[in-house]
Amino acid sequence: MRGLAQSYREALARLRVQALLDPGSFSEWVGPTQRVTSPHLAALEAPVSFDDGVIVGQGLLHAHPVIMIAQEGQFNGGAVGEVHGAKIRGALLRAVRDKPGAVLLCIDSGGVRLHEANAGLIAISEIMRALFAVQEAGIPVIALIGGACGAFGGMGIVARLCDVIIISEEGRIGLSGPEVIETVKGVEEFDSRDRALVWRITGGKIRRTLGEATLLVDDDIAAFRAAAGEMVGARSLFLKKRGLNPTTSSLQTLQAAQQQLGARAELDAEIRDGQVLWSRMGLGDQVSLMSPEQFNRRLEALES
Amino acid sequence: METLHLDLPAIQDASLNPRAALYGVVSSGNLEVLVERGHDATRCVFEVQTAAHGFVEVWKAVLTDFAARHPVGGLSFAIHDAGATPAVVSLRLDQAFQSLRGA
Amino acid sequence: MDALQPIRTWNHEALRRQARLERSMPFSRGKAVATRDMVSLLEALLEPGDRVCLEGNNQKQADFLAESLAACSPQRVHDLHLVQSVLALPAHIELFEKGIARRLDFSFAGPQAHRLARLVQSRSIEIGAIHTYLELFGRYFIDLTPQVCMVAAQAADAGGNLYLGANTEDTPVIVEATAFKSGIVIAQVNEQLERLPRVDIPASWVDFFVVAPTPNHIEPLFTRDPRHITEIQVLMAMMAIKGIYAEYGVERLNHGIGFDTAAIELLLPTYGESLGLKGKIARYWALNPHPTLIPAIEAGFVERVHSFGSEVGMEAYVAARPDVFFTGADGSLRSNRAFCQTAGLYACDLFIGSTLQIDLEGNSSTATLGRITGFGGAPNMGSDARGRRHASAAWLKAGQEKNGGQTSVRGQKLVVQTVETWREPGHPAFVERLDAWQLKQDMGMALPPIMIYGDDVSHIVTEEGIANLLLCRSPEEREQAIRGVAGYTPVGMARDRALVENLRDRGIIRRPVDMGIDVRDATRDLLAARSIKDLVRASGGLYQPPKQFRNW
Amino acid sequence: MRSSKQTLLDRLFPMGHAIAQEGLVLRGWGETKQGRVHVIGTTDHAAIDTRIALTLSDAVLKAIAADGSDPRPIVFIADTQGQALSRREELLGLHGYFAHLARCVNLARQQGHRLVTLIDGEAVSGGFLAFGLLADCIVALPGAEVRVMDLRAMARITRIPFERLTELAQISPVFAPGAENYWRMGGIHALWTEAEDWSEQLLVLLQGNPEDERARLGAERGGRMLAAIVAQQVFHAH
Repeated sequence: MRGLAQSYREALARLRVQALLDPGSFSEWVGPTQRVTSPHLAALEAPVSFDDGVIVGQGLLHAHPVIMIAQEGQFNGGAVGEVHGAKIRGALLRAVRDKPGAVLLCIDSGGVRLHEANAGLIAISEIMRALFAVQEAGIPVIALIGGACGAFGGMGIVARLCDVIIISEEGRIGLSGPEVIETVKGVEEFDSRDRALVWRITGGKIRRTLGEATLLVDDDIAAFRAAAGEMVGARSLFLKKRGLNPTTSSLQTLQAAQQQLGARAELDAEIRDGQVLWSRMGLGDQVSLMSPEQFNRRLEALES
Repeated sequence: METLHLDLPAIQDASLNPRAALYGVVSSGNLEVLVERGHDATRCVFEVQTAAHGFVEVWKAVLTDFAARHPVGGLSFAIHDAGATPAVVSLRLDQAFQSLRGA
Repeated sequence: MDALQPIRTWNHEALRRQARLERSMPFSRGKAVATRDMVSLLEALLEPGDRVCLEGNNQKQADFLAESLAACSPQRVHDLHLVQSVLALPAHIELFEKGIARRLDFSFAGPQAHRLARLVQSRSIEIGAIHTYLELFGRYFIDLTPQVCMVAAQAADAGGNLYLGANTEDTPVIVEATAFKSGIVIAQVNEQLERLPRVDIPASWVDFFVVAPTPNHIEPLFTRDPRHITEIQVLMAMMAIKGIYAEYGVERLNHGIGFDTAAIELLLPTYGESLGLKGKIARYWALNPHPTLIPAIEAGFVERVHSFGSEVGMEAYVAARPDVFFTGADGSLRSNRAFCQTAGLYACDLFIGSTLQIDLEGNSSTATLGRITGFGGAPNMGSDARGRRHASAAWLKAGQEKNGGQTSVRGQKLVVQTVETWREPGHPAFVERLDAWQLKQDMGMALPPIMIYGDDVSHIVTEEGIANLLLCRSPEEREQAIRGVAGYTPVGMARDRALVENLRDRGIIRRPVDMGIDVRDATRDLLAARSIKDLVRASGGLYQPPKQFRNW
Repeated sequence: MRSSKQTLLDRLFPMGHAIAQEGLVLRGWGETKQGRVHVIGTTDHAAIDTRIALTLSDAVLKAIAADGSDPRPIVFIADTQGQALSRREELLGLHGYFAHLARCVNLARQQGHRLVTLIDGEAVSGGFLAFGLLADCIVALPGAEVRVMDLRAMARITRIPFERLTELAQISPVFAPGAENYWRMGGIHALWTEAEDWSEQLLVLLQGNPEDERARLGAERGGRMLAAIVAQQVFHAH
């Protein structure tokens, strides 16, 4: 039978964790048997999950020890609640102590879980602070984004705090979901049912184009594993090649980033669709048909 | 939420060496099932929390058939259900059991 | 002969047609009508009580003409009798609300099913009958011939020749019936061209055309995103392929449009191939160009496809596979609903589709309370053609089974219903009594709206197994065979377990394990494409999915 | 500048201040008994877009650069209805501007700047996450509205009846809007009242530990019982 790649987007978080790490190397912390579920969901008569929608633990990636954090996008949209957030924060704090080769953060989340919105908002702020501490300890945080929920709301901000973002074409990063923008500002502002448009605004290819994502990969767990492995294995080399070393932010690096973001914000008002950018860059209108490999190569050629 | 506790007689397969494991996911029309070692080798215990109300009889029928289909003595199954159809419930349980055997 | 008898005129219809054309003259230039003159033209030529066909199927719609008709003054245009396939547009409903139309003979009401039911209850509409497509087309030539038809075409030239594009659909049959019985043919076109790619309707059959302000709307109705196919559907598809297609050697067939049948299409090049079935099953199809058929075409399973209509995004792919599809000399798809329905009824050995409810006799219905949906094409495909004379292996085998193993004077079509026993919690697919009966009562209909008659159904596939109704020898066996695959629905749980086991021993009910199918193999990994993007890849970039189906 | 903001600044800095409004951003300095502090904030319930975020990060970076080895406290004034909702802003990557602003705030902390946030007006969701919520110490002024989403919208999206949410909000601080709820959960360190002398209270806040103690505070105050424990369980798990 013809085999297709093992889709990252389709896989549950547990399968992603198994397939991303070296076989049999993963051990979970505060796993499902401990039944640390959300009392807040239960109070609202909403279904709970044995792991509250996130898996944390340690394992090996190409024999390098890593800490793994993986959100389950299919449970409540991967949204962050009190327990969910605390598990992520605990794993990050542990990284500061244990000093693994890297933290892998598989984000698949719409942001704050509304059933426990206040706890979720504070938790994301706590995650941000813990993430800074990990980076200050010299440990890179690698975000993997390719689930159906992408990285939105507060988790979109968290994604951009990571040192490296590996994303698939199907992955998305943003702040407000298109449905929210359409509801508040009208369908003329953002037609959320135009899925191709949604992806031209927030999808993997446009994020890679803008330099936010480090690498675009196929929707294939093996491709994510290979990319993450390369970065953990020869990380300084890889980061140096790309001129990326934001693990420790300095005044100079942030001033440079300020310049760069300022220039982007000055782009003319025509820029309301990724296609306009691609056309101006000479990538034509066939961007959606380019494979990740072709696309990375075209962009690298343009960047150099 | 509706909860259901079911304790059924079952045959044990001594060659099974169950590690606790979680299958499936709590999303609309789906469920997660946590398999653990139980206390009594001649019984199989089910704990179900379900979002769909009024289906206790259907659950009992599905779980009873499952326990008759496989040697599940000495196992316990905890289920969080978000409105899965009986077809999905049976499939998940079968998958969970077969994975124990394979592991 | 009595010399005093007045001379009888035999061209009354032609004279009436002439009068209509003369009244229309101020509003047209030759055959061309300006958009702003369309309402005036219709008001001038239509007469109260006219039989009118507004073309529209579940795909293309003569939407501009429908809106123009709805904008006519009910003082001048009223009490029309609409004879058309589908009641799909809000403008169609408006015609009845305003009194422009009074009576309706149709096939399908999809999106307007709710509003139609309300019109019936408020007595604002008289429904003649709800037909199958072929039935309605047939009546166009017998007792429901349109006096005026309004159709949709892709393009016209200055003389009024029409090019119908890939979505030919119902146009030829409507125009044929109208034009040759002194009716008036009006076409809305998307564009006027110097030279048409091909002439599908000659200008001499066309009275007026108008370039519509916007191209006629077409929904990608047959596109099923493989993303949404469940493991249960994969399991049922495995059973259908191994337990029916392979068993009977089904080479000629039609599929419904749901995810259940999309799963079968996507399993042919993987599971079907692994069973060595290539070249043995599913070679000839009556089917729209479903994107989910692409992998099976590319794998060499599918040899020929004739289509009712087209599908948005499949144009370039179809044009690049002329050996498979029916295309014109210009390379674009030629579809035709009337011919394809005929093919589905007479030239196919199997129909398989899903439904919402099945009762204990095997009658199935998609009617639910408060909605009048109608039938469309499924009842034509999903019925045994009693007039069929040519034999095929599948048809003969099914006929023998029905006849207790003896060769009969005729074979039997395979009509398969594939359903998950519970559609969702609270909605069992198997019921003691169809909602259709209640609907008949509420709406004052002559018959309950049954989609497929139970005595036409040969097999029912559920996640629990396959029931072969051909082999049942009594109504009791038939009922238990249905209960025996009805899972944990109330109907299924009320089965006689001993009788069901007996039916299983006789092969009337078969479980996956009886067919050598391991439930664990039923994963989405078996699908030849798991996303729209996989389909694009399989087509070599030729398939161009509509924007709502793309997430890249 | 809006007179209520002017009044606030006068009450905070009776010894004097020089704070200019640039669009909806406030930046400048205030004088306290312990010396001069930077003041950076937003006003008029600003919807934070890329420009506002850039102006804020620019102000933080300039404060860091200006102080060098003698870092002064930074007082953030948060008044935001949340992030700007716009297709263009999403395309430009508003989340990235927020992340950049967060990095700048964190750099200030690393460099030894004491960070205090005063919520005056509204503090909502993404706009709040970007800078106010990252301070060492967060205070809500009287009348401050803190939330992710109002209950009606929440009811619509979660499909939980509004009445049920309202009822539960009486006993649980976990989802309903309100500064008091955030205080109970440890997300806000203090609630100031009208009667107090804010300039004196500010002095207290200018000293303190920069560690993130919010989870512990939430447990102590009984509003967030699991955050600290679960993080500890993960930290110590075998």
